[in-house]
This record gives sequence, C-alpha cells and structure tokens, in this order.
Amino acid sequence: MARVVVDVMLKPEILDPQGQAVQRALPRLGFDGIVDVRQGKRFEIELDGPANDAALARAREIAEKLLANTVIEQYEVRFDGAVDSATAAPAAATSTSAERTAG
Amino acid sequence: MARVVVDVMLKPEILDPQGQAVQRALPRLGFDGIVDVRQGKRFEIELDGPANDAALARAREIAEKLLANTVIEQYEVRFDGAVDSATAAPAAATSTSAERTAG
Amino acid sequence: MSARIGVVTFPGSQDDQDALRAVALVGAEPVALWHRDADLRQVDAVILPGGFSYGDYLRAGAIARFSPVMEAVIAGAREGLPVLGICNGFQVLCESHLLPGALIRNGGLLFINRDERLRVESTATAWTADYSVGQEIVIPIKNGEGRFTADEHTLDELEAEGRVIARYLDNPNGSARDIAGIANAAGNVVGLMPHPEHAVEELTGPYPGPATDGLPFFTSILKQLVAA
Amino acid sequence: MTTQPAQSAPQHYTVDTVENAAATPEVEQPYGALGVKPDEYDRIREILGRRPTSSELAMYSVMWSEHCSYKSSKVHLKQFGEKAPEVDFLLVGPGENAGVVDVGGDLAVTFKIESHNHPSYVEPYQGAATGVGGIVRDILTMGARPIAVMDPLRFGAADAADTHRVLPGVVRGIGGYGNSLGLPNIGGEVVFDPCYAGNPLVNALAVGVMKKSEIKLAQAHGPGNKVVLFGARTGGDGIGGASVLASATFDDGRPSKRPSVQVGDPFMEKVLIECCLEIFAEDLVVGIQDLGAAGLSCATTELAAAGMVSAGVGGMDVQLDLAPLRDATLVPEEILMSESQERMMAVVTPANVERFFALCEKWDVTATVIGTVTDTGRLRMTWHGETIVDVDPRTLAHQGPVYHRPYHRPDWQDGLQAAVPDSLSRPKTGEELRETVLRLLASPNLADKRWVVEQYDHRVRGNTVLAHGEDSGMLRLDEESNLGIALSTDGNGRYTKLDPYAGAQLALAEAYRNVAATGARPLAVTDCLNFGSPEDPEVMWQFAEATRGLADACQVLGTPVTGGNVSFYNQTNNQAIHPTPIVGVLGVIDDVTRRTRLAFEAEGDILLLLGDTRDEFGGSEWAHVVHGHLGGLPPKVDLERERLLAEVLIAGSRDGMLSAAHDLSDGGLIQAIVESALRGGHGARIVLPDELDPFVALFSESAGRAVVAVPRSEELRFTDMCRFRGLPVARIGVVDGDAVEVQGQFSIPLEELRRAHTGTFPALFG
Ligand SMILES: Nc1ncnc2c1ncn2[C@@H]1O[C@H](COP(=O)(O)OP(=O)(O)O)[C@@H](O)[C@H]1O
Ligand SMILES: [Mg+2]
Repeated sequence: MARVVVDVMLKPEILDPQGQAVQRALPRLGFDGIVDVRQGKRFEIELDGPANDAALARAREIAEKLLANTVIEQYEVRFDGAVDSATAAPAAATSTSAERTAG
Repeated sequence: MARVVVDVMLKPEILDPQGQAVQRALPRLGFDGIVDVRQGKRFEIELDGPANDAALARAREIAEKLLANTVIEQYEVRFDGAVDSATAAPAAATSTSAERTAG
Repeated sequence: MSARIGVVTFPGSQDDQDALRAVALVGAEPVALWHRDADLRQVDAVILPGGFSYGDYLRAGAIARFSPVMEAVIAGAREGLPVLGICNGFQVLCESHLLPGALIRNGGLLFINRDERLRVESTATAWTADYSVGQEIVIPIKNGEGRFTADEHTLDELEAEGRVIARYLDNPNGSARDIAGIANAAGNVVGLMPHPEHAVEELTGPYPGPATDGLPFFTSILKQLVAA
Repeated sequence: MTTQPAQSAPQHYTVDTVENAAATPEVEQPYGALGVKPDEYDRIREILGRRPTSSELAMYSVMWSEHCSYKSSKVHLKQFGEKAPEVDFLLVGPGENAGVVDVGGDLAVTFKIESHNHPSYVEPYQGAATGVGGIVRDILTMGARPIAVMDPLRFGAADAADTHRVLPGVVRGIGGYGNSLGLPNIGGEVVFDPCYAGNPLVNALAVGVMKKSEIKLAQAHGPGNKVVLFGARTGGDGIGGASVLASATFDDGRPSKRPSVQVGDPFMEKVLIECCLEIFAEDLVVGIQDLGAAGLSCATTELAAAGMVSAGVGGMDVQLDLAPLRDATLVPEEILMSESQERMMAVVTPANVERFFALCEKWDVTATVIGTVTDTGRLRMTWHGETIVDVDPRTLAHQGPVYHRPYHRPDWQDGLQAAVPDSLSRPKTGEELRETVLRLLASPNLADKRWVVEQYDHRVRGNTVLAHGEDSGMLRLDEESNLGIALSTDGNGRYTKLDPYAGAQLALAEAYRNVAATGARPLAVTDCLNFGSPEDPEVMWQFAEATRGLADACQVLGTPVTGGNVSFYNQTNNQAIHPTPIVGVLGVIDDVTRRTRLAFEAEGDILLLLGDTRDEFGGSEWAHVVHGHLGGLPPKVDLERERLLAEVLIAGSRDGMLSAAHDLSDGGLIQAIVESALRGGHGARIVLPDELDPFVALFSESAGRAVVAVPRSEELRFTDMCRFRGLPVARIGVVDGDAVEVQGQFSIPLEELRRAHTGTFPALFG
C-alpha cells in the first residue's frame, strides 16, 4: 500500500481570498507579526501496490488531471511520511521524494 | 522569517464527503486501485522572526484557535522545507519539526 | 422547424429544470440530457445548468468535466455547437478549457444570492444577439465560487477580442475586471455566472424587477437556430 | 450491482447472542450509562423473558429515549389529536414521518419541522447542515419531492462572542446543505435573546409535494419481501452512548474514538432524493423509512411494527453483517445505534428488486438487501449467522415508557406577570419617537436579515413566488393552474415565558396571520416545541400549558396539527431557555398570481389599519430593546378576530382589492410600515387616529392586526367589506414620497431608515 500526499496551492500570482481572510482575522485574535497566509488543499491518497516511483507517477497524473486546476493552481506530490496514527512521527523523517510543479 | 505549514485533516473517524467524491470519480477517469482519498486543508503561514520553537508554538496556537475545527479536525504543524520557488527541493529535507494533534 | 435545446443533468445539478423551463417558455424544444450519455440526441444547442455537480467539493465543475456527455459537448463545441454554461456550467466550461480562466471563491467567502445589475458588452455571440451593447439588465447570481480570474494576458486578450459578454455594475465578488460572462473566440460557447433562467417570468423573476431580463439569452439562440 | 460482500467480524469481539443472554441472566448490563432507568430495564427483561442481549439493549435504549419515544411529552401531545378540528383535507395525521394535506387537484403536500439544537451548538456548520438533511429525508420518505425548506433560528445575544461562533456556522450550514440539495429556502427567523446562549435553537422545516395517489408509508408487509438499505455507508456517527456497550463486550485493537459529530454529505442526499423519486414513480416500494435518530434500530423496528399493526401479521429478519460499513471495525451494537446521515430503508417485492437496484446503479447509490419481511411477529437479527436480536418490534416502537411528569406553576410566574411595563419611561416628543423608531429598526431582532438570507438560494426550482422579506414563503405547485402554497413559521419566547398558554396561541396566530396576509388560506400546522428539562416541574408546566394552548387554538382556527417535534433539555446550568414553541402554518392559494406582497408599490394608495390597538407592551420588542425589561402579560389573544382578519385579507387578495398587506407583530405598526416602505421604495404619510396615544399607536404589539395598502378606487369597496364583516378599519395615511412621516411627530427619509435597518448585520457579522 502506498500513501501519497498531494498538496495543491493557488499559484502565487493568483489572489487567495481564503488565506487573506485568515490573515485579516489573526490580529483580532491577538496574533501579530503574521506576514502572509495562503490556503490550499491537501489530499492523502492510498494506492494499491508498492510505494515506488510508479505509484508516485500515478498520483502525479491524478493531481495533474483532477486534483489541481493548473490554470490557477500548482501541486506537489510526495510519499506520506506520517504514519497512520494520531500521534505522529515527524512527517519529514520518512519522506523519500517530493516535487513541485508549476503546472 | 519563519515559514510554517499547517495541515488540517478531518479526523479519521469523521466522514469525508470531499475525499469520497474524488475517490468515486477516479475509476471513471481510468485510475484504478485507489483505496482511499481524504481531502483536507493546507495553510502556509509566514511569521515575523526566527524559525524557532516559539514560531512553531505560535503557529500551533493559530491552528488550534482558528485554522482547525478541533471538534472534527486534527492538525499538524511544521516548518516548510520547500523554499519559495516553483522548482522545489524535497520538502522533507529541511523540515525540522512536525507534530500532529488529535485536537 | 423548432430548435432542440439540450440541458445536461449531472448528479448534483440543481437548475436543470429551470433551464428546461426557460427553453420551453421561448418556444424551443427542451431536451433533457444525462451525464452518462455520450449521445447528444441531435440537439442544436446545449445548456450546462447551475448546481453543484458531484457536490463541487473538489472544485466546482472539476469532476463533471470528465463525464461522457462532456466529451460530446467538447467535440461539438469545437465544431460550432452553441453551448451556454450557467454558473456551475460556466465552471465546467472553464475546467474543460473551452473557456479560459477559472472561477474561484468569492471575495467575501460567502455564498451570495442576489439580483445583480449587469451591462451587456457583446451581442456577437449565439446567446446574446437579442440584447443591445451597453444594455443594463438585472439577473440573479447565486454562487460561492463565482469570482472570475485569469492572468493579465488572458484578460487583455478577452477584452481586445470583445469576448467579455457581460460585466457587473456592482461587482459582488471581486471578479477580475467586473467580468460576469465571457465567450470563446467563435462566439458559440458562452459562460455566465448569473442565472438568466431565473429571470424569465414576472411571477418568479427578480423583485422589484425588471423580472424577465434573462429571456433574450434564450430568444437569441432560438432565432439563430431557426434562421439557420 | 453495488451489493457488497459481508465484512468479516472484527477480532476480539464477543457476540452476545440471544442464546447467551438466556443462559447468563446474571450478567450485569450498563443500562444506566445508556440512559435506561432501572424500572425500564426491568420492563425490558419482563418483555423478553430474559435479559436483553447487548444489541437489544442498544435498541431499547435509543428507541425508548426521550427523543424517539416522546415519553415525557406523549400525554400532552395527545391533545392535538383529541382536540383536532374536523377537516376533510388531512390525508395523513401525526404519527407518520410527516403529515399530509390535500391541497386540491390531485396534489398533496407534506411538511414538518424538526430541531437540531444541540448538535448545532457543538458544531454549528455540520449540526445545522445535518438538521436540514434529516427533515428533508422525512419529507422524501412520505413519497414527496421536497420543494423547499425554512429555518427558524434562535441565538444568544447578538453581540456575544459565542453567537459569533455559532450564527455564521449555522447559517453557512443551512445554506451549504440546502443549496446543494437544490431546495429553495423560502423563509425562517433569526431571533436573539441571552436565554439562548449555550442553547441556540436550530429548527428546520421542509415541505414536499406529491400526487395524492403516491403517498408512501413506513410499513413492512408481505412476507418474503426484501428489506433494502441504501444510500451512505454506516459509520460510527453519533454513537457516543454505544461505547459503554462496546467496552463491555470487547477489548482492544480498535479505534477508541467514535465521532461525536455527524458530517453531512449533501451531494449524497441529492442523488438519494432523485433516486428515490424515480423509484417512487415506478411504484417499486411497499414501504419506506429514512434513517434518522436511532438509525437502523428505528427504521427496522418502525417498519416491522407498522407492518404488523396495519396488516395483522408481519415481522422481519435482518442480516446485520450485510450492512455496508464505512468503518469495518464497527460492532453490531454500534451499527444499530449509528446515526450516519443520508441512509434510507425500503421494503421491495422480490419481483421489483432488480429494477430497484438498476435505478440505484443509475444514480450511483449503494444498495444492499439486508433482510426479509416475515410472518413470525418477531424482529430477528443475525451477525455472521448468530442471532443477536429477537424481539417483538412493537415493544420497541410503540410500547415505550410513558411518563406523567409532575408539573406546577412556577412561584415566580405571578411576580413576572405583575412586573408590568407600564412604568417604563416612554418616548413622548416627536424627536423621541423618531429616535425610538430608528433604534428599534436597527436592533438585531428587527434589523434586515439580508446578510443571512443572501446565503440561501431561494430561486432554485423556479417556483418561488414569495420568499424572505415577505410575510410568508409562497410556492407555485402547478404551472398550469397556478395553484400554490404559503408557509410561515413563528414563535415568541418572551410571550411564552410570560404566559405559556397564550404564548403558544400567539405563535400560531402570528403564523396564521402571516399566511393570510399573502392571500393564502391557512390549512394546517406543524410545530417544534423547544423547552428546558422535562424533569423540572416548572418547565413541564410551561410545556403542558403551551401544548394545551396550541391544541385549543388549533381547534378554534380549524387548523389541525399534522406533525412536529419536541426538543427538551435546552438548558445550561439549570437555566432553561424561554419556552419556545415554533409554529409553522401551511396555507393554500388557488392562484399564486393573486398573491399580496408587503411592499408599498404605488404612490397614492390608501393605508388602512385593520384590527384594534391596545396599550400592550408586555414582552414587546420595545420593552426588550429599550429597557431590557420582560414582565407583564403578552398581548391579548382573540382567535375569532384572527379568523376574521384572515378572511378579509384573503378576500381582499382574491378580489384584487389590495396592493399590499403586512401583518403587525414585533415592533408594532411603525415597524411594519417602514418594512413595506423600504421594500417598495415608496414612503408613507401617516395620520394617527386621534383616540390613540402616538407611542401606543406606533409601537404596541396588539395581535390580530394588519396594515394594508389599497388603490383609491378600491378603498370604499374594501372598507365596506370590513364594516360589513365587523372588522375594525381605520384610514391611517397614504403611500407617498421618499420618507416615512407621522404627521405632527416626525419624518424620516427612506435612506436614513434603510441605513439603520440594513447596517446592523454586516456590522455584527460581516
Ligand atoms: N410537537 C408535536 N406535535 C405533533 N406531533 C408531534 C410532535 N412532536 C412529535 N410529533 C409526532 O410524533 C411522531 C414521531 O416524531 P419524530 O420522532 O420526530 O418523527 P421521525 O421519527 O420521523 O423523526 C411524528 O409523527 C411527529 O410528527
Ligand atoms: Mg422520520
């Protein structure tokens, strides 16, 4: 079983009203010194088969075709390091690959 | 400047209609062998000051208070490894800390 | 002869019955199309209606774009088949790359249902010929992701080619250049966030009115098809 | 076919079989933690002649809960039947998923209101969303196409921090779910009062339409017929209580957490609706039931029990392990209690099963045969071949406990009623009256609710004739004949606190008046009774009085209660909310093009005040906003007057005499006039009757009143009709100009009124 994470974020040049709303709310909640907030989507996908390059390529295809609208979004695909539990090991530790595309 | 990523996902026991809609669509697009899809949110936050434990603690507080609805969501806070460019280094490489809470 | 105008129902479509009603009101023959059927049943034009296809959880229109019916619609549109995407239909057209740009979350983040004043900018399309350029009309919007966005180059191109078909007079959601609707270069494919099918009857249209400013979208296409 | 194979049983789980239960009478069961009282537990043992299995105990605990069995309210709700007026249009009365009313032609309308108060406090978005989803499934279950929703809401103080957490989420949830179902939201209420802090009220009403011949009932009969579970998979939603059973019956190795909050999937519900309607159209079901509170327990027992009652024989065998699961670790007790949303259960003849499944496949809806109707008189369930439930379903569904809870009039009631508002300082000068108008207009309860209702789609389906901002919502049912219906919901917690009997009647009177004001004839009632704890005798007294008042008033007005819902335990730290009965009235109108709007549309129209104005400020909006005062008695109830007023309003609409009509309620005459003026964009010149004190004339909340605008040419005909019928009518002014002017007192430009009225919500929540 391969667990892949796909992060989809609006391209930097696209306005992000959700991120901006968060940023505007923060000072009111007493959080200062927040320079920028961007909000995107995170997908956790479980695929049949081994966690190899082929799995990653499949996930990338899914991201390209469906999960991201590459007119406005960019995505990043990588293996999920964090294991299946609520108390997690550092996500970084077992990540083996990551890439980002500007779509 | 500290760049922190907050991943917010529905708790595993909570129904995820968004992920299910994606999962059901995939076979129609020719993607088989997808066992599970969960969809959540990803926030990229830039904070003033150094990327130290205090910054992470602040981000965690923001996540707890605003970004995650801890009744149904859990979150994970960590430094963003990927630098600010579209061609990315592996996100994992520079991550220094990550934790997940079940809220 | 009467024109056959198809309205696609995706799972999660909501305003399909309303589009069918508007088609019938102007005297065209309404034809219900199903998302799983690649067969367009010999319609002369297609409307992609409003709603929340597949729940719109991922992105509005993202999944609907891949349905069998859309393969036929995309192929037809490239051959000149008139297609009108209303709200969710507009989103589907952008996701299908039949129209440029994308529709993102409204500026205020909220779903907005409101009667909007629009200015018609182009009558050189299959769906707007019955208006006059500069005409001010009232058509309701109802959406959460209706903010049109595209890169500057695309926007300039749309303007230069006269493909902006309507603009908001009181931009409700931060749409780029107040754009409410656009057309493809050939003018057969039109996408519009406001809902003309909800401005076709005195009884149910915008109040205090004018209530029926949406009718010309449907009379335009009917006249073109009957003339053809 | 989307049938899925049975899952394998989770490891470590020890099945508590019927056989085992019979053999181990001494096993201690955690009934107390499930809310089952010791005497109730004893009765279960007596019914079964043994101890219940843990699955049976799970079922009894939910079916005999207050929520499902109405054990505290039953003895009072009975009056709705006993005092029901004789009518010929009631096709299905209380007891089914929703009442059904004959509206003429071959059409029937079903409608019902329900609460989702507590879940909406815990998780406002999902709580409200699933509240809408639940009531819509009730309507669908009757065989009807759902055609609209409404949402009466109550929140704590508008400026309280928690209200800013709860309200935006609730509104987004109602919109998010309702809009995604393609259901217009045609009305509702937003009312603030500190008493609802910690206990917001989220009531949702749904209405549907069907052919009279297509009414469906929740009954399982015909031995050999198949029991089909379809829609969403079953997850661990809303089974907090089941954990005690779980811990008693198995050990480790499974997720410890069960979701306390249900998440709705409106897309699933939308396809479920369309799928069911196609199934109904082909007449493929014998009986159908939605899965709401108590989930599978409720659906199986109610179907089986109703089938036995109506057909004389019946019963059901269920293979519980066939239920498709979202979480494979769920055990039977949890599956039985799960409240996962967007599920339905149907009884289908074997001959129709294939077609039924084909339609499910068309809509991508998961469907599974999980059981069979029998003639054993028993509801039996197995889990991987072992029998875990064997009961008479009627003992679960119909023979739950009935409580005659003690009640008494609170000691403080006299004091409250004695604290009359007469000594509160009243505005006297024109300038003071002017300020009071603007202050009330901008107060949260009277302010413009556009910020809320713009988040709701009220147009979808294209039959919405009237919606927000009008006295009632109105829908066209038939495009040929223009037959339509109107609906209004109302309820005033302050009035009901001052006098529960009168308060409930005033809620009905207001909704009734609102329906009539649009030109529709009020027909029938649904109600949602929101109260504190029934274990508090003072709350129970409020409940007894309110139900008695409502039942009596329905009898007088000829509008039977067709169904409703009771929500108890709305209290925090022993502080109960104001008793808040919300009443929904359904009316019918033969020709929707004759509807009356409330807007002043034509300059020169004559303004007439119908009804009597008295010095009545107990529980008024003025006393609340200006003085923070609650005391005295609510406005006098005169149901005969309400009926007369309604007749006049309906006749005026039918005969084309009215340009506008607006009922008078919170805020009194001036609030109504300002609303009508703002909506139509025309001002008014008002000349108050000499015999009335200006403050009383403008702000009193006397019931049984309306203001109408009539063209000059119709004035005589209309006033003659009023006099002939004995309804007091007074000419109070004319539609005119860009201001609301009260002669000799003040004049306020429409723009200034509009700013006051529309500024409040954006400032609070924008
Ligand atoms: N306040 C009430 N007035 C009239 N009928 C009521 C009231 N409360 C509940 N009922 C009726 O009791 C029956 C059971 O109610 P409920 O459990 O809410 O139905 P459901 O199981 O469909 O949700 C329904 O027919 C309902 O209409
Ligand atoms: Mg029900």
